[in-house]
Formats: sequence, C-alpha cells, structure tokens
Amino acid sequence: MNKIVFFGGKGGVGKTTCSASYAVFSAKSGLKTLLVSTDPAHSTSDIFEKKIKNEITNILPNLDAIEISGEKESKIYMDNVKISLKNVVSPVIVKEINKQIDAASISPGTEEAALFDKMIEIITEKNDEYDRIIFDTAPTGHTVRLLTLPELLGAWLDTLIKKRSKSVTLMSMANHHGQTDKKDIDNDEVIKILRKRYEKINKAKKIMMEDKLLSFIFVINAEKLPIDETVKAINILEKYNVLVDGIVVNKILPENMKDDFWKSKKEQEQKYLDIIMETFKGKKIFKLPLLQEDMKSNNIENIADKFSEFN
Amino acid sequence: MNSNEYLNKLKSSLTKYFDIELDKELGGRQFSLYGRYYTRNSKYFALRKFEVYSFKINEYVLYHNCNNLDVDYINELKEYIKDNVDNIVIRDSETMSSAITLLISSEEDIDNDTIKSVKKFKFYKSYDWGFKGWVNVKLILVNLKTNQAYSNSLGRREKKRFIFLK
Amino acid sequence: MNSLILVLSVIIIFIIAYATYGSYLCKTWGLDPKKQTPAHTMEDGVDYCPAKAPVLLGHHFASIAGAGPIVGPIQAAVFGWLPVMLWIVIGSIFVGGVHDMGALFASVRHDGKSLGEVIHSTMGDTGRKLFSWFAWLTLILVIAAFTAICAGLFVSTPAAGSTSILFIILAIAFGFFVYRKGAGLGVSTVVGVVLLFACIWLGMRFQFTAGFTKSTWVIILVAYITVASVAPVWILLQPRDYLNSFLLYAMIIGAVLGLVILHPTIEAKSFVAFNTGNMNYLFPMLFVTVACGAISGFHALVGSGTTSKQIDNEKDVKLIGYGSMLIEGVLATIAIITATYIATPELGELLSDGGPMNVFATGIGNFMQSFGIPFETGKVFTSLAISAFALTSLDTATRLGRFIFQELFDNRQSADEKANVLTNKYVSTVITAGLGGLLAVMGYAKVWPIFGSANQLLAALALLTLAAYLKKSGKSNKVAVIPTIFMFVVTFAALVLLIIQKSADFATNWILVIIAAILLVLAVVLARFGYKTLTETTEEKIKG
Amino acid sequence: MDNEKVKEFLNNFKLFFQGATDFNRKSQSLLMKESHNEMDDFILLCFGDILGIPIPTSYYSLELLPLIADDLDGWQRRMVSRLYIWGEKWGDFDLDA
Repeated sequence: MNKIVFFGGKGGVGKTTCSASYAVFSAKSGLKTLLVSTDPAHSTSDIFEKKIKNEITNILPNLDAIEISGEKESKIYMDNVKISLKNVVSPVIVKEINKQIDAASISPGTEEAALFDKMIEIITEKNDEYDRIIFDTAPTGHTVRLLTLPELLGAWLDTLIKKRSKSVTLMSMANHHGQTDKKDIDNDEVIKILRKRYEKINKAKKIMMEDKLLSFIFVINAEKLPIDETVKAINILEKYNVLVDGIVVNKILPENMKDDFWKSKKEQEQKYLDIIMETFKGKKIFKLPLLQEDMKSNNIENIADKFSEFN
Repeated sequence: MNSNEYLNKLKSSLTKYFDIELDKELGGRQFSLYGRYYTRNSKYFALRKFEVYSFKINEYVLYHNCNNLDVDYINELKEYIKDNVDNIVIRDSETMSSAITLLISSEEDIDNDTIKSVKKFKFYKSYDWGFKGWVNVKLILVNLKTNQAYSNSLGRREKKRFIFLK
Repeated sequence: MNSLILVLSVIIIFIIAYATYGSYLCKTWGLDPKKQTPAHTMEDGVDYCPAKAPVLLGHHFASIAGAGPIVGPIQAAVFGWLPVMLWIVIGSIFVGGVHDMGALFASVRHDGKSLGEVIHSTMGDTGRKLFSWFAWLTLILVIAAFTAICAGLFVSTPAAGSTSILFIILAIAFGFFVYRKGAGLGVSTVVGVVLLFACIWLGMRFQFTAGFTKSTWVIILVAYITVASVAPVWILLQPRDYLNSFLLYAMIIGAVLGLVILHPTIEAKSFVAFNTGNMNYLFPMLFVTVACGAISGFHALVGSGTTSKQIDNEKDVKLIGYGSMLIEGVLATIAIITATYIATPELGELLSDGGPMNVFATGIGNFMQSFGIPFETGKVFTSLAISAFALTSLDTATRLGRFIFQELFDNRQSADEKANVLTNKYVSTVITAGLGGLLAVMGYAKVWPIFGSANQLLAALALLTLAAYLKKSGKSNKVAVIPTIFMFVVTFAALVLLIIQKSADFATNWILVIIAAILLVLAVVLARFGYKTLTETTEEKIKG
Repeated sequence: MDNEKVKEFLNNFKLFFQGATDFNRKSQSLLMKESHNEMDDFILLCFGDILGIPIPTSYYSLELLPLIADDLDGWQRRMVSRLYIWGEKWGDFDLDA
C-alpha cells in the first residue's frame, strides 16, 4: 500500500469508518500515520470521541488526526490578505478591497479551493514526517478535481509568471535605457509569491503523479449506482495515471438471513458482488460486514484487524 | 524549420506593430509577406495645434523564400530596389526616414560568396540631399537549416530579431 | 559683500521658502497626494504617462530655462545689484513661484489641459483672435530681442561669431552621419564633442567674421532663422539641440565651479538711482526687465503644456512648479554676480559694447580662469553656449510665429478655397522673421523692456486664471490675487512709460511706439475679457 | 546625513540631468506603454471577476491583491476603454493618421 492513501466513494457508503479503521490498523502495524478528514460532517471526532480541531492532534500511539474544513481555511487565508492590505494600500482603497474579499469568500468555489490548498500543503509538508497519510476525502467528483488541480494551476501560474516578468523586464528596460536590470525581476514581490505557490504545486504534483506514492481505495456498497460511478471514476483517474489499489465493498449483510425480505436482499447483494468481482478483476476486493451498532473507539480495534488480509 | 513555418512565425512577431499583407506583388516581384510600420512624432507648444515641428518615419519588411541563392540573385535584387524604391516607399512632405528590410530565407545552405555579397550590400538614397527625407535598405539573409542570419552593415543590429528558434 | 555669501544666502532663503511657503500653498490649495493625477487617469502612453519627479524636474527646467534669466538681471544691473537681487528673491518666492506652481496645479486639475487651452476654450472667438495677435506680437519681440543680443555678442567677440557658424556646420554634419548613415550615437557623440572644441579653437584662430558690423550680423541671423525654421527638423534643429545640451550643462557646471573657487567680492554699487536717466524709472522698468529670473508668462505656457500631463503625484507639483522657479532664481543670481563683480563704470562700458551676453561671457571667462581654463577660451565657450541657447529660442519663436500668423490669415471656410498668399509657409516665415529683424536693428536695449512687459502681461493673465480657478473651487486665492494686481499695474505702468519715452524721438522708433500701444490696448482688453469670462463662469458654476 | 540619503540625493541629481538632456522619451514611453499593457492583461487573468468574467482560480490570486490594489481602478478604466477585452486599446488606433 502506498504512502498516501485516498479513500474515495459516494456519500454515505461508510468512507469515514473505513478510513478510520484502516488508519488504526496502519498505526498498530508500526507506521506513523496521519488521518486527514475533509468531511464537513467531521464524523472522525465522533468515532474517536476526541475533539479533533483543525490542527494535528494525537489520538492513539502512532496515530495523529486532523480535520480540515474549507470554510475555516478560507477564513484564515482571507484574514491574512486583509492584514497585509492594511500596511500596503491607502485606506480609501482598503475599504473597497475588503468588500471585494468578503464577496469572494462566499463565492461557491472558495471553500473547495481552500480545502485543496490545505490538502496540498499537507501532502507537500507532512510527507516526510509521517510514514502514511490517509485522506478521508469527500465524494469522488471532488477528489478527481483535486488530482487534476495541480495540472490546471501549474499552467495558469506559469502564464502569470511569464506575463509578469515580461512586464517587469519592459519597465526596467524603460528605466535603464534599453538594458534590463536582473535585480528588478528577482526581487519583484509578485513574482516571488507566484513562484512559491508554483513550486508547492509542482511538488504536490510530483508526489501524487510521478513518484507513484499515491493510491486510491474506493469504498462502495453492493448496489448498481456506486458500481457504475466507480467505473467512471477509475477511468478518469487512470487517465491521470493514478493507481487505484483496491475496492472495499462495505455493509455486507450477514449470512444466515431468516425472513423472505432480507433473503431476497441477500441474493440481490450476491448478484452485485459477482458483478463487482467481474468488473474489478485486477483489483484487490475486500468485504466489510454491516455493523450492529455505530463504530466507536471501543469496537474500532477489531474492525481494524480485518484489514490485515487486505494488505 | 521550413519557409511556411518561418512565415507564420514572422507574421506573428510583426503583427503587433506592422500592417501585414501576404503574397503581395511589388514592381514585378512576388513577396510572401509585406509589412508596413508608420509613426508620426510632433512637438507642440501651449496648444496641440501649435506644432513646433513634426516628422514621420516608415518601416517596410519585404520577405520571400528562395532556396537557390547566388551572387547574381543578390545583384539582381539590388537592381530591383534601384528601380522600384519610389513605388515601395510612400512619402509626403513630413516623411523623414524610410527603412526597407529585405528579408530572404533559404532552406538550403548558402555558399560563401553569396554571403559576402550580402555583407557588402549597400543602398542609400536621399531626396534633395535629405531635405525631403531618405531611404535606407537592410538586407538580411536567414539560413533556416542552421538558424544563422547574415546581413549588410545596416542590418547588423536587427538580424537577431528575424531568427525564430523552433 | 562676497559673491559666494550672496549665492549661498539666496540658496538658503529659497530652501526655507520652499519648505514653508511652498507647503503653505500646498495646504491652502488642497494639493492631495492621494488624488489621481491626469497622468494616471488618462494614461495613453503617448502624452499622458507618469514620469519620476526628478526626471520631470530636469525636463521642465530644460524647457523653461532660456537666455532670459541671464540677460534680464544683467540688463537691470544698471539700477544697482541690490534692487535686482531683492526682486529676484521676492519675485521668485511670492510671484514667480506662485505663478509657475499655480499654472501647473490648475492644469493638473483640468485633466492636464495647458493654460493656453484653458484660456483658448474659455474665451470666445474675438478673444481667441486677440490672444493670437498678442502671442504673435510677443514672438516678434522675442525674435527681435534675441537677434539683437546675438548680433551684439558676435560683434563684440568676433571669435564667438565664427565659432557659432562652424558649430552650425558641425551640427548639420553630425545630423547627417548619425541619422542617415546610422553611425552609432555613442561614438558620434564623443567625436561630436571633440569637434566642438576644435570649432572653438578654429573660431578663435581664424576670426573670419571680424569685419562684420551689427546690421550685417542681424541680416545673417534673420536669413539663418528663416532657413532653419523652414528646413525639416532633422537637418539642423534636432542635432543642434542634442549638441547644445552638452555645451549648456558644461557652462553651468563651469560657472558654478568657478564661482566657488574665485568667489569674487562685489564691486558694483549696490544702488545707483531711482531714475537712471531718460525716464528709466526703477518702479515699473526693473520688474519688466528682469523677466525669467523672477517671473515669466512664458513658463505658464510651457509648464502647463507637457509637464502637467506627466505629473505622477500631486505632491510633485510643488517640487516641479516651485522648485524649477527657485533654481532659475539661483541661475539669475549667478548671472547678476558675473556682472556686478566688475565696478559699475566698466560694467556700463561693457554693456554698451556687447550687451549683457558679453558681460556674462566675460564674467564666466574669469570664473573659469580660476580653475585653469584660459580666459579667452572660457569667454568664447560661454558666448557659444549662450548664443546656441538664444538661437534655439529664436528657432522655436520663428516657427511658432509663422504658425500663428498663418492661422490668423487663414480665413478659408473650406479646404479647396485658394489659400491667400499670407498663409503660404515661406511668405509668413519671411514676414515674421523680417519684422523681428527690423526691430532688432533698433538695438536690443529698446526692444527688451517691451518684450519684458508683453511677457509679464502673459504672466498676469496666467495669475488671473489661477485666481479665478481658486475662487471657483472655494479656496482662498489672495496668494494669487495680490501678485495678479501687482503684475497688471507693473505692465500698464511700463507700457505707458515706454510709449512716452519712445515717442520722444518718434522718427526713429515709431515701430516700437506702435507696438507698445497695441500691446497696451491688448493688455486692457485681455484683462477685462479675462476677468469677465472667468468671473462669469464662476457665478454660473456656483449657480448652475 | 546617513549615506542612504546621500545616495538617494545623488541618484535624484543624476535623474535631473537625465531628464534635462533626455532624448529617448519617445522610446521610453513606448516601452512603458507595452509594460502597462502586459500588466493590464496580468491583472485581467487574476481579477477578471471584478469585471464580471468568472475566473476559476480567483481564490489563488487574492493573495496578490495587496500588491496590485493601488492601480485597480485605473486598470478598470483602461479595460473598459479597450475595443474588446483582450484586444488592442482604443488609443492604439491612430484615427487621425
């Protein structure tokens, strides 16, 4: 299993429970693990019954966790921009610019972008600290966009840097009778910020794409809709040469069903299981039973042990 | 790089400031690209219409590809310019200088004495001892295989501008 | 009194005035650094583009500094140096500084439109015709004054004359090689400067213009400016201006250096008389003779034309408007010192011989001698620099005069109507230059005061516009009203005095009397016209 | 007078003479115009949504806002005066040529 593991899947298939138990398993097997939850519902704190705020908090030996929320991240980011606005710009414009920032902070893409930013930050900075980082990511579409983001952002940042340095070169040519002064370009603030972000994005892209450190586990239920969606997602991911390691089929009904209704449900489940076996031939497929009661810190251990066969 | 690619690259580099026409016939010769740049400078005092002085500057780029270049081709080009300079250059009372850049690209190698004759190429014409302006010609030859450019003395500073790497 | 102390004290006074009165003006006029200047709001990269303050100050100073601040103070030294110094200091601070800074400020607040445009647009058709006639007459006087000055100089030092002719030839050759043969600018500049000194040496060795009398020089100069202003600009004007700048700045640095090293004591009398004979009363004449050193209407037209379109920030208005006027005040002080360190009798004799330029050249020649440059070379170099300066103003004035003349007589409604002969380029140039030359023959001393009063009238008009604008935008304009009244009173008094003075022997200088009379009439009409339109727009603005 | 102020004064003095004898003002203003055009395009890429053009990556360019805020309204005015948003500026058309 690779260093960075993404648990993808439709909402409500039990991603959080899977990623949490897998995290416990990998921590128990001696790997220093970080569980990152991006789910707005923050169910990870409920499972471990420990308040996990948006910085790294230790839950079990060898296991840290962090809940990142787009909304909090974007608020921090916006406040930083507002602070640096104070000492740079004349007050008349600051008021108008603050209006701009508040408008931006409620626009749809912002929280998602803030979330991506934080995830990329974790991937690039925490990569050396931990042996394994597990992401309990939000629904599939979201994840696919996260993986394609470095590509899009990288190109956009590249154009910006080119345009800005062309503008700065022309200005320094104007001031130095046609010769360009290298210093002007190097200590230009805007280019510095853009370059910093560009390097971060590239590092994340390198980790996620080239070094093959990333693998993907799809959590599905034995029903028609999740299967189709997963097939589609896997094709897209393969396009970005992301390795899809395994499929976890969750909420498998117990064997000895008594009344007719559940018996027919069981047969139907078996039919889908065969389809799953068929469609995801090359992948590791791993079944997890439907739990009697919610997963809590006391019973997470024995679910975690089940992952041993999976590994 | 073949001459078509070169033409497109040349067109995109000139299009910002030059008015460009493709495949234009001038004085019996066919040019694949004709570019004209024109600017008017004036100094005024107090009111915009109180002009102390004003003058106009023209620049022309005439480009065509020719693979079998030799010395008489260059000499023949000089004759062509001598006869046709007046209908290439558009002039009026305020025109000061007109610079014609004769640009030739060749996809084959170019022999040395053609290059020598290009380097020696010289054409300067003034109207009424310069009172009515003058014309200077820059001859630039680009070898598309080795991406090298040769030019006459006037074109020395400009030839780098007409080399487009892949 | 040692001259160095005088210059240093003047500089210190100016710095204090800049900090105190300058800032006071900024506050009362409401100069707001955060407000966007036209260079930003209407930026088009051609006329409107913001420029750094020091670069703009240099450009503005170069365009307003002419032979004025040198000739005026020396000519006025006849009253004694103390009154002239007082007028230069007080004039620069309270009248000239306010005038230049105000013109710039009003223009910045009118989207960079030049004062000419503001006056042009606020006045009706008749006003515009009058304004054009007034401008044309002033330009004729400029041509007359500078031609006479140069002629006087070339007669007094023949070497300067021959050097100037060689310099013109050098300029034409320089233009030919750099422009047409594409010789590198760097190389040819070095060669040009070397040849420049060769010209001076040659000019001194073979003074081939020794025998020329003053009138022959006037004819040569008139012929020269007629040809120069008709010939295309790249033949002579541009290369000559390029070489001129080296001459001019070398001279200024030489003068300042020489002054510091030599620091001569002032010999001339501090005060001569209130009336130095022939009704040359101190009151109006001093303020009209010293034009550029203290206040000059010419600045308003130049300053508000191109400079206001490039002001980057409103706080630069104080540096460029007020600062450049003070620098010119210092230049005028240096000029007056070159005249006054010679005792008054010798000064009078030098003045009558070659005019103020000769006095200045001799002075700077002595200054330069203090650090090793032989007196004769220093003198010829300075006179070459000054005459080059004067020739540039002559050239611009002739071109402008011709243009205004053409426009005055161009009453064709449609383009295809036959243009009457007066609007022909060559005819109008010959008339303008010829009339200027005729006046020049009268002698420079007679023409300069009339030119001075025309110039100060323009200044008064500019101050009036400023006062009206300040009132209209609800700010206290007494800083501008007092100088306006002062300038109008001085101009009227001077013109009346000149008319009386000149009509004493009406036979010889009837032209001057007529011109002075026309100027007087124009002054009255323009003042009334200006006042009415400006105050009218004020009420209507407030009512409307 | 620490040498910072002295250096600054000397630089201003050099600029004064540069301004006085400045002969490449025309070429300088052309270069400045080109530089301002490039800068306008740059700001368009970052803050296009001010003009109502949705830019997907506007979240990431907010960081640059403090450095570019000064001439934002100047930029808006220039953008509105363009013939079309990505094309030449109106001023580039030499109508009286």
